Amino acid sequence: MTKQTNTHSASQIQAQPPLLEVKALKKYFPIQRGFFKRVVGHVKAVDGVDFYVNEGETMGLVGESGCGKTTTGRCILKAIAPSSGEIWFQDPNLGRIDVSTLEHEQLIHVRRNMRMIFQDPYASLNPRMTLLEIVGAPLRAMNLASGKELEDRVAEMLRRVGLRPEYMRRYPHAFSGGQRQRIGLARALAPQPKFLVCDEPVSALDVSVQAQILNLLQELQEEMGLTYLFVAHDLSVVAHISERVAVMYVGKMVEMATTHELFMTPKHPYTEALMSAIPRPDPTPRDKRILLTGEVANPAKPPSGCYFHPRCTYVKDICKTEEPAFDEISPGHFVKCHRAAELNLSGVMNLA
Amino acid sequence: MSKKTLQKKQLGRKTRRQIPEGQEEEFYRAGQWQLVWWKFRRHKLAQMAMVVLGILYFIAIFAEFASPHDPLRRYKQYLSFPPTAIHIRDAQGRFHTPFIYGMKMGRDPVTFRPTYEENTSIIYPIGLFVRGDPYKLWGLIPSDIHLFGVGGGDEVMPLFLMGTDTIGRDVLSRIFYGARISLSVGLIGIAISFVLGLLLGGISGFFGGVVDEIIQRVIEVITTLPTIPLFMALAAALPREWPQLRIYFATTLILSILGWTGLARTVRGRLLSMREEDFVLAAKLDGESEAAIIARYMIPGFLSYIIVSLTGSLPGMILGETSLSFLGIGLNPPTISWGVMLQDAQDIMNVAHYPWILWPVPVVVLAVLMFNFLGDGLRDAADPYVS
Amino acid sequence: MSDQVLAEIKNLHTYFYLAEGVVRAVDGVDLTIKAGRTLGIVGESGCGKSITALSLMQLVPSPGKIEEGEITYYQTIHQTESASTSNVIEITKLKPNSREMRAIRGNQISMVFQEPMAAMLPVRTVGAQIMEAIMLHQQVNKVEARERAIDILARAKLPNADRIVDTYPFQLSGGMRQRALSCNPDILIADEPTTALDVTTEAQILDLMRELQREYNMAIMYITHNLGVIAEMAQEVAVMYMGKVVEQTDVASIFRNPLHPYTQALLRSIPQLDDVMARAGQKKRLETIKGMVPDPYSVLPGCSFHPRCPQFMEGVCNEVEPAVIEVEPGHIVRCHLYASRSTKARAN
Amino acid sequence: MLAYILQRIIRVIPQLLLISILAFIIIQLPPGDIVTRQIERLQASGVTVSEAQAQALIRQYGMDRPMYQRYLLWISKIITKFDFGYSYTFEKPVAQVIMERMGYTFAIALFAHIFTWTVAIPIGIYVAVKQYSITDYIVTLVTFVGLAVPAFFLAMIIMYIALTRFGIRTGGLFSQEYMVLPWSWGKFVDLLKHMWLPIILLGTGGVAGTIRTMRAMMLDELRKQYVTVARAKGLSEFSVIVRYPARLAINPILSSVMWLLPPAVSSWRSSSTCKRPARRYTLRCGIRICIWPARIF
Repeated sequence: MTKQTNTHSASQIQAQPPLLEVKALKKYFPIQRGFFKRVVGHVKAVDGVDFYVNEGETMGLVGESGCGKTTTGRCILKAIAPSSGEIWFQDPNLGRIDVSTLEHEQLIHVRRNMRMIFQDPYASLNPRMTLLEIVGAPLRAMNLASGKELEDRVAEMLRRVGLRPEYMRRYPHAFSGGQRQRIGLARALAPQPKFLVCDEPVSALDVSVQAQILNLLQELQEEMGLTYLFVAHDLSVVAHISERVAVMYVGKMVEMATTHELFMTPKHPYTEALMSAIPRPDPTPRDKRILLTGEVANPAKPPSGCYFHPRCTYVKDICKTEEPAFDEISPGHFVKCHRAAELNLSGVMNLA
Repeated sequence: MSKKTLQKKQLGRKTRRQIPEGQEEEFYRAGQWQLVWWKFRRHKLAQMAMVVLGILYFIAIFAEFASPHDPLRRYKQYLSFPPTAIHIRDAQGRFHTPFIYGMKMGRDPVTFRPTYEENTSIIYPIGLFVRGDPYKLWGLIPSDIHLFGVGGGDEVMPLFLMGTDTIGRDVLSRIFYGARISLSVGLIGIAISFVLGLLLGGISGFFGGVVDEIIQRVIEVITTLPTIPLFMALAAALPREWPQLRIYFATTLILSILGWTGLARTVRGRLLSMREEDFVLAAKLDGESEAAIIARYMIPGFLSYIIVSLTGSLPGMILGETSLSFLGIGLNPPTISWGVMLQDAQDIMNVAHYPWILWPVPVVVLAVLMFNFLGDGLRDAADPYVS
Repeated sequence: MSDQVLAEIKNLHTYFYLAEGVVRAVDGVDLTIKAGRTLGIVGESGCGKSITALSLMQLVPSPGKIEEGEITYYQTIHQTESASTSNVIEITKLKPNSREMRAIRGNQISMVFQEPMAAMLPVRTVGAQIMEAIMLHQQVNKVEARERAIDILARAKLPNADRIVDTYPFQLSGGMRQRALSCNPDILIADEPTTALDVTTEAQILDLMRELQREYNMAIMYITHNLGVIAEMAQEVAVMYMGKVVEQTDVASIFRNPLHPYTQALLRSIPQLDDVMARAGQKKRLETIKGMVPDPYSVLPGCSFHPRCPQFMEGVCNEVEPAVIEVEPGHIVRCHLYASRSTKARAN
Repeated sequence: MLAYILQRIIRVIPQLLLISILAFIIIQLPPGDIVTRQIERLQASGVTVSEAQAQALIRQYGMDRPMYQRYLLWISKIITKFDFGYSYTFEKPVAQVIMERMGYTFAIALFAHIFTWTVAIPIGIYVAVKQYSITDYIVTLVTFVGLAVPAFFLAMIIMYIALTRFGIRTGGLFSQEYMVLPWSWGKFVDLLKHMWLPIILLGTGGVAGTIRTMRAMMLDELRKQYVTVARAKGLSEFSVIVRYPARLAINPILSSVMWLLPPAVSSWRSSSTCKRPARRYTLRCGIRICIWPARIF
């Protein structure tokens, strides 16, 4: 399974449709004022995002806070309804289906195969339920198991994520952050899904626990043939776990490529700046560093043209007026930049 | 964000430390209410308050049995009689079980008010389960056994531990009977407020939009209305020919109509904040229906808050009854309540001469204080998952 | 003259007395802070790194108390432009709210906190909050203080400093707020100042701090859990675990030659970019530290890391508390593995 | 800003209408009306009232019309002519009675709050800063008891002390001799002399609660990081507390002043009724005052 996922290449993508394909996804949050809740504007949290996730791979989604990565993750499961766009999911039973159009029964059915784990291991577990109730909730609510069978499946699930089945009658307060994240993982995996949206699953954890959870995610992926969309802001973690990475900036996708390609030969100036900013546990002095000036654009009032142009060192006139397209400049490498072809940007290794 | 998590983490550990050694598994398996109870148990003052309130409610329920006299019986020869002193040592220095002396009555030559003096030659021992005024417990079970008193017939000196009022009724017995009304006005009022607050707050928080807007404005209007004039008008609207019991229920109803707004706001606030919780979103993704999310995830989450807010508003209800009845716009004689009893104290001269008619005040203070302590203890214990 | 010692912490113990038990947040820490140098303190949450910093400023929140130990501050008094004398102050002997202590706080030793939002009062302008400290420690009037506040903001590379001085904290982004807080004391304590920020903003702030350090030759005590930031910022590194410094040396040695099993495990448990890139897509597992950080109330016999240590020696590690061993000059470690290699073993 | 204020005002209009309807219904609730009263009064003074005369009176006061019509009549008069009707108790137009009293009511309510704050806020801050000290325990105990004592009883005690110790009778707001005189310095001083007692009566009731609120809010604020930051700047403990958390903790208390006014109005009424305990008719008077509009027609 691992071998197979690693050899996914651009040519195979055409042959085998991706497990998830997101097209022109938008999520605008209205800004309301006054008594009549008049809409005075929109926060364009996700503003036309295209990407795909292949079966069995881990797709990293990175970007700075407020760039819309979490919203994107939640839209995919229709946890929040997208404003527009298509979310094509290859459901094992229903076939290729646009999640954004689904309602009720079908949505519940699709959510059996698409699950989510949350960032905050404290807020995401109902403190008033035992592990049996928490992990069993999707099985019960989706009518997948009940009674003794449900208990057995919960026990099995707990064992898989490295918790003892005897803990079943305990409440979340008995567990540490790392253990709670395992519980969240057990709940997500209980209905045996294909696809998992991991929303910053390790960023609230201590370094040593973070490694345990990352390893667990990799083990489970191999055992159960899972596909991950791994949303995070920590680039080292994303690089470690993902086959491919997509970079977001102010609600838009700016670059998408395989991890190696993206980190070694970034094509978007924002990606380059991100690479350069990663603090690395290596005391060798780095001589070159790209420091961004200014602030992240306001998603309620984004700049004209390319959203990144006010901070970009390679800015040209066209960047200020025209929004670049998200083009595939080499197989599987997508960039949203007018100057992607001509620029020779530095990757992580060159910077070191 | 991570600092917050850190704090939460430490709190989690802190809670864990509360477990007695060797009972860890029991602690880990403890649900919300078990944890609340453990946390509450650490509150000594609140526990004491619970015991005191238990006694008060016991007295209220068994008022007929607990009080030494019939609260309506007038002892014409003992008008405004001061509290009887209890002795355990007689004039000769001998010890007895607690007893009281007989009384010699005189008259002040200047003011013509009666004076009382102990007649140390007659001793009436105080006994338990003595026979006295006949009564029917809850209007059903006839008996004449009282928890304590001096017993005997009319010729003995009656026991007036808190004295008598201006027309010779035993203050203590009246306080005991009054507890029945004064302590239950709160409970019934709260029960109605609870239903109203939960319902309207729930609707407001759950449906949002226009309904929410309307309910919020109505709450604002109600809180704007000055309570006492409003109450006076409403109370004046009650037909005079109504029996006391119905008046009493109407009074509690009015109190609760004015009292639900706070609770409704609490419920709405909790509901709104809870809808944003990650675990509620997780439940939605688990395929739980809206009804299940409300019943299994949200209601247990704020039930403890509701209980706390209820205990918090009970003292207000008790104080409300007392104040309104004192002003003469709540309950009126012959109903016995603490507020009604205090109507006598409206005349400051009465208070100056017979200060014992103020006994209902310390009792009200005690009851309210105990409810406040209990409420405080519950508030600290209410959400065992945060500090 | 960059090796001038500004402060020394010796055998510091700061305990918290809670109803549930005593938390030994800082349990025997020795550190030296030198002018122009950055001392990095790394550790996981609850290891006592923040409390060490707060102890240095006598700001330990109640019910915490400095139980034992000395903190010596070598105060420099600039008499004229060229001449200056040194004044030795025992910080632990000062009362937390005494005039002397307050004169040091914010002036000679200042602190930057993790949450840029929580650190500033929302109802007062940024300028007013900066001017407050200036007027407190320097004999200047309001107009001059304002000038200096604008100057500080400008040096923090905030655009339009003269405008920002009149804004309210909520009008600034996290990164801007964090800048507005920095100034030029002798010792700057930075308690995870960039943890809440994005990487690009973090890079800006780190750069700014380094620049200010060069300019004013200030000492920085940088507290973080992020080893990457430590590598960029610090010259000296102290690794803390459960209230104790388990290893301390220069930054190169910590990364190239970590000695304590905890440091080694910590380094191996974080994903390293170079390593990932070198594998070119091949997946690999991280090494983990088994178990989790024990309850802060627990007092473990012997070495506090022994239940999680891969090189645990039965009968030694769980019984005898390891002494501080100087394995090589300037590289000290608290571990029984190096008992024989000590150049000079110090009794604890 | 102007648009915002306008919007707020527009928002208030439906609420005011609702209040007026509620008020009208409440006014109508108590049994008996002005016509029956008038007839009773006339009969009591020996005049016999014929059925026709009674009918004429009923028509005159509009009692034969349905409730909504009477409401419309009532409210339209209020809006167009600021005419609230005529008070038979005071024998003056109601609007005049209200206007006369409004100033004093608000003044007393405001001063009572200022009294509450000046007593409660410093104590609240102090005990929050000295949490778990002996003072804190004592103040906490006292405030708990204070919360448990009915407000009227507190007022009674103060009045009793004022009467027996200082010989102050708590009657109206003016001495007899100033009652009818126009405004002068002497009258103002006289007003102050009479006003302090009701102010203290009203103010005391809120002290315990405000101390509790203040203490709780201060404790919340003191835990926040900006307090440590302020300390780290080297500010003195006093400035740390007064400039930072106290400022934030006081805000909600001060901004709640408008919310405190309606209860103040009603509690003023209650304390004024028990101010003359020997004369219980004042109480009935109070009831009458608040239900005048019922008899306006």
